[in-house]
Amino acid sequence: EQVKIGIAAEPYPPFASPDSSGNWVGWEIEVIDAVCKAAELDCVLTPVAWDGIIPSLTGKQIDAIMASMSITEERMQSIDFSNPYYNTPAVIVADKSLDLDATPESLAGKIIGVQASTIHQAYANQYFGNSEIRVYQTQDEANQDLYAGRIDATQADSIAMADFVATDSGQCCEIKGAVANDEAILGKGVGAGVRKGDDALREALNKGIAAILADGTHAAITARYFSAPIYSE
Amino acid sequence: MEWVLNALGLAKSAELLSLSPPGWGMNLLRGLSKSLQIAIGAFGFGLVIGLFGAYGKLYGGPVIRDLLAIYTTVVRAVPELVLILILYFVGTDLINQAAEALGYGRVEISGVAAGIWVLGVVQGAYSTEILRGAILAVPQGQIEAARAFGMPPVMLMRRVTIPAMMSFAIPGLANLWLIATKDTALLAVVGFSELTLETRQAASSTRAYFTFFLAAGALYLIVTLLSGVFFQRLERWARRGQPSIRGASR
Amino acid sequence: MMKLIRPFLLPHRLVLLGLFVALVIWCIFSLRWDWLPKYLPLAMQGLWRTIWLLVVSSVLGFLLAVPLGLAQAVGPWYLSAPARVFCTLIRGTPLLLQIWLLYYGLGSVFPQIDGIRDSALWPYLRQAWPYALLALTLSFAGYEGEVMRGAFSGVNRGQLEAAQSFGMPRFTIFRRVWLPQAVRNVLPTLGGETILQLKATPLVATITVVEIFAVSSRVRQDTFVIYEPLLLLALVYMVIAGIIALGFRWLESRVPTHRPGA
Amino acid sequence: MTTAQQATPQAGAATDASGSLVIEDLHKSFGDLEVLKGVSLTAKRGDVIAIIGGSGSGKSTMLRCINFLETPTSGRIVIGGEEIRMRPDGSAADRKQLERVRTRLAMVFQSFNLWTHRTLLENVIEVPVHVLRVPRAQAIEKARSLLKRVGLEEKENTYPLFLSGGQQQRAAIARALAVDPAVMLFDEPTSALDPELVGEVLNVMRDLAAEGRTMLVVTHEMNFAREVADHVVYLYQGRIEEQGPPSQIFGNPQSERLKQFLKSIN
Amino acid sequence: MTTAQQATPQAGAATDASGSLVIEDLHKSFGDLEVLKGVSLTAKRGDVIAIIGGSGSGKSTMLRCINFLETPTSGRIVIGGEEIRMRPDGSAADRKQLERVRTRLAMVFQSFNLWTHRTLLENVIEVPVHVLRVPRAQAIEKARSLLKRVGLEEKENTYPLFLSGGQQQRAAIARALAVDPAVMLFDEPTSALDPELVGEVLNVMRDLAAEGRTMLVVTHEMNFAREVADHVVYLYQGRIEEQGPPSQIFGNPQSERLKQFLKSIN
Ligand SMILES: Nc1ncnc2c1ncn2[C@@H]1O[C@H](COP(=O)(O)OP(=O)(O)OP(=O)(O)O)[C@@H](O)[C@H]1O
Ligand SMILES: Nc1ncnc2c1ncn2[C@@H]1O[C@H](COP(=O)(O)OP(=O)(O)OP(=O)(O)O)[C@@H](O)[C@H]1O
Ligand SMILES: [Mg+2]
Ligand SMILES: [Mg+2]
Repeated sequence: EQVKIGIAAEPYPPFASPDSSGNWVGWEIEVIDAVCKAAELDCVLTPVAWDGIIPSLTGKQIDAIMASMSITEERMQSIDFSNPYYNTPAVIVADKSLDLDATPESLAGKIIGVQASTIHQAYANQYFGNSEIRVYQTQDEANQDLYAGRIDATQADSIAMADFVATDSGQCCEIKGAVANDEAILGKGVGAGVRKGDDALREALNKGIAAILADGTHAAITARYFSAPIYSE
Repeated sequence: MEWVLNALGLAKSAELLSLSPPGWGMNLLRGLSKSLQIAIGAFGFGLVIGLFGAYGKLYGGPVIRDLLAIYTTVVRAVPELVLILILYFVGTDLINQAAEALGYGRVEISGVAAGIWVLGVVQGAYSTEILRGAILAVPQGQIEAARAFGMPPVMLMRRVTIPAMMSFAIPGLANLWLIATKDTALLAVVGFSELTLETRQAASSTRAYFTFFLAAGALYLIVTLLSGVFFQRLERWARRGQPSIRGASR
Repeated sequence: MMKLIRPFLLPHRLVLLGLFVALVIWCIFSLRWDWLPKYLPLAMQGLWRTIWLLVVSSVLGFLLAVPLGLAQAVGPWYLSAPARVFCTLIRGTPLLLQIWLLYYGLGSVFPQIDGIRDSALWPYLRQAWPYALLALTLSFAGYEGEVMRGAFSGVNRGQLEAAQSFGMPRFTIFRRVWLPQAVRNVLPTLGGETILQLKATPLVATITVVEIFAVSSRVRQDTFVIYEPLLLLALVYMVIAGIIALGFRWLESRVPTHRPGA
Repeated sequence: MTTAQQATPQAGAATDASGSLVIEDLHKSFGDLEVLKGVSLTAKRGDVIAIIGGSGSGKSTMLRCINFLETPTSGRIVIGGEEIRMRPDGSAADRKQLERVRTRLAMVFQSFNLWTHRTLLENVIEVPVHVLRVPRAQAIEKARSLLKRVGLEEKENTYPLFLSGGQQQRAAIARALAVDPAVMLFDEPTSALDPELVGEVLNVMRDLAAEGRTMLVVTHEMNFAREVADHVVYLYQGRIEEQGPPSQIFGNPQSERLKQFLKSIN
Repeated sequence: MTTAQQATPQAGAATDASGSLVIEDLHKSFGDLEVLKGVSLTAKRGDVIAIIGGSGSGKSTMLRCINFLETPTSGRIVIGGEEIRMRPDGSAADRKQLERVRTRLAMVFQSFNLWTHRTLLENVIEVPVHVLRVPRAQAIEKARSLLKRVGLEEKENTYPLFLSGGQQQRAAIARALAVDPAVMLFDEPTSALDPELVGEVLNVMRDLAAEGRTMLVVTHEMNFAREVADHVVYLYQGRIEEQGPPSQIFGNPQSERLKQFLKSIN
């Protein structure tokens, strides 16, 4: 029985993005591989529009979501999650010339870009009511507009952002700091989403995640992409 | 060759578009072929719906006519983007539920099939109207003449109505075909990797937005132009019995 | 009044109507609508933005389409050729791609232009709606340019000759006879095209313009309610399309094109 | 055109009735408007009947009822001895029978109604090949001889709209003859033609009459009616107001209305 | 119509020439086909000239050359004493002059060519208000009286396509009269009409002739020509084959071709 692992069709480097020969590569892709192997699941990657990824799961077009999806209360009303396999703080990135930090006060009146259907969008809507929020289909487009100067700042995942500010077009900008935590919105790390009641798969994935954390595979993959570990209990 | 590209500062673009990795050209072509597969499938499916729809609207009973009116009105009033989301999620959901209820277990719905089904339903509404108009444009006398000679209804449709309406339907159908090729771009929003999504992926992976959007635009344009030539030929053939308007008026 | 109601009194229509009412009631009671009050103000703004984009882009696009059509129909080659190329380019590529090309394509160019961020235009260039409006306008102009080309060449020669034979100056002929006849002949087409334009507006949501489609996406993303916002959205579009259709039918009925009964 | 006749049970017994046509008490209303108010008519084999009357008197409607292009409201229609079975509402009860009978009637329309997407030859062989299942080669041979007969042997590969009205109408007659019809119906076959072209079509029709075909001709060409018809029927507001041999109708009309009508068209 | 005439330098001097029309050696070719091969014609004020001839003889072309709807190949055209200046290629040299002269000519087309997007009243006031700058109220008043004159006072708010052909043609005449034209050109004004409707249009034209308007009428209605025209011109293959008073042309034609032509149309 094949298990269809849904990933976002939109590139999200360095976690998952297609290369020019059409193969998906990145940290998360390798982790999916490792988890499936450890859990003895026959997995196939299925790219799905991020915007419709939860309906695709509930509509049974895919069986699990492993697309850097944070475990939040809201989402848990629709789907179940496995244990987290990574967690990172949410950060604000802005133009180097701007003097601001990650507080609502200093971002008031600024334009903040976030990706649709993410914890960052939910967080920004909740806390940055005095800023203009622009919603993008992909984080990449938000980065692009940050570079073009059409937004002042973006809130996103610290790892992805660290990757971005290291690129050519990321030179404009720097990480201004992490936003204040709110576990209800920002969640308890990133886990694999499964249909409600699909406990067998959830258990299998949990087993796989536990296995790769225990045997060092997770750390080995991480070391190839990042300078610091991205998982903590 | 190379120095021309260099001189124009296009060397980088050429490299990005080259057909073998690390160039992304192959990805675009793969996307294009997916787009065309869906467009052809959807257009054909739409034509089938359209033919039945047109006959239903013209000669069907009151219930069929009303139902078809609802179908064409709704589908033509709601944005394709919204319809695609609805049909994609609800449609595949329903098929799966039906399949499970019948004890078949889940059916695999490939992206191509889903795309064809979704766009086909949209196309069907438009072809219904185009074909209906074309059938109405056939001079009534041509049909009456056939009936007066005792042609049975199906033969009448095959031998007279359909060939005679072709010349009226082709311009509309040509437009519809172009819409089909371009609407495949909307499947990007459901994560189907046709040309537009491939373009987007290539663009954001390389940050060469201009290069890739222009390249994709050029591919679409080539398809449009070639289709234009094809449909022009087809129309000329379908009009073979009609003196050209230019010649007739002075 | 009776006239309006009578078509619905046929038995099968009553049944259909009954089914429809039942469906609506079922939708109201067994689907989730609790999110509605919270998002209503946002939806209103989105609706307004949709309508604004539709109206402004259609009007501007049409104004552009008239010269495009005229150039193609009767212009000298140095006007008709560019007009034809423009229409082919617009009609030959997906609007989605055009929108992205304008927005992200230009967005990747801006940082390379010195001083653009200090210019007076920058506050507008930063926004997304000007790109959306531009893309929608050009698209409408491209399609309608083609329609108007046919419309201008389709006007009966005799109508123009009658005007010429009375010594009407050329521009007066254009203004009083040619244009009104051309427009009237294609009113049904224009009505259809305006609905197509309405259906094109949700594409601008992909460049962060918050119109009604974006609002419904937002609802879906925030609440994970999937079908309800989509259904409501479809309804909203149908209502707008219906209003457009009625509006054009009214316009058409004001000046008859065809002999009644013919 | 043997096939269809062989399929008819009466074919053997009624050979001499094969060209006959009987209409009894034909009524036809469009909604509230009663267009035919009881028309009866009998044509023997070889009869040429001219139908005349003012505009709107119901001439076309009568002709179209005979082959059920319009559904009669009531009445009987018997063609070649075979009565077309009707439902109470007047529609044909037996589609197969109707289709068979229709192949023995051939109608020539005012506006020709040739199939514009087929060449003349294709027009002529269409019904023999596809409805009557005559072998194609045989149909073509016959079509050629018919086209020759109406003087169009050189136009067989031309599409109808490239021809003059008179040529089109002659082709339409050839198409009608191709099914070897027992009865031919003509609805103002020359009135869509320019005056110069009328003659050529009337000549062809004159020949047909001479060779003894049953023909019903709605016409405004009084000279033709006078010269060719065996019998003239004057229709007035859906009724036969007067009928008789041409000499009587034109020479010595009885009814005031007919006198009026004959005066008005001169 | 006064405005336009005041703008003409010659207006004062040439009042009695205002309804005159002179054509000299008019030639017109379409590509290789020479349709007019030197036509000359003079009409004094109040003349009614009927132009007859077979199909394709160049009648319409001649009329259309007079107001430059077709560009003559060569020749002179003088209207109301004012010569239309031509370039060597025959096109009008002075657009303003042409527009001014055209307002003094009024053409009535075979196919009416009423502006279908305007009501009858709007059709009639269109040129006075928008070209001649007559105050709207005054134009409306005059239009009403003209519509009344052609018997259409009750149809002023109707759109042309809702009217019968005869009514449309009468409206077209009213529209032409609204500019108070010095010369009226009619191109087969009745040949697109059903026979019953011809009479009403001819009656209106008869009145116009009686009141002394200069008129050039291309027509197939020989009775009308005989009765109303001062002068009949017979055109044959782009040349004037014979001309003269109707009594001579119809009573005692000289040319063989004319005799032939007159015979053919009876
Ligand atoms: N399909 C129809 N629906 C309603 N009324 C009709 C229809 N066909 C014919 N009529 C009416 O029936 C009457 C007779 O029409 P018909 O065509 O038989 O006259 P006709 O004698 O052939 O006249 P014409 O010489 O003008 O052809 C007319 O008043 C016509 O308006
Ligand atoms: N625009 C044109 N281009 C080419 N040939 C033309 C054009 N207009 C007229 N002709 C030709 O010029 C000749 C004279 O045409 P014209 O219309 O003047 O004839 P007419 O005397 O008015 O005939 P009718 O009685 O049929 O109206 C015809 O042979 C016609 O084919
Ligand atoms: Mg008739
Ligand atoms: Mg003419």
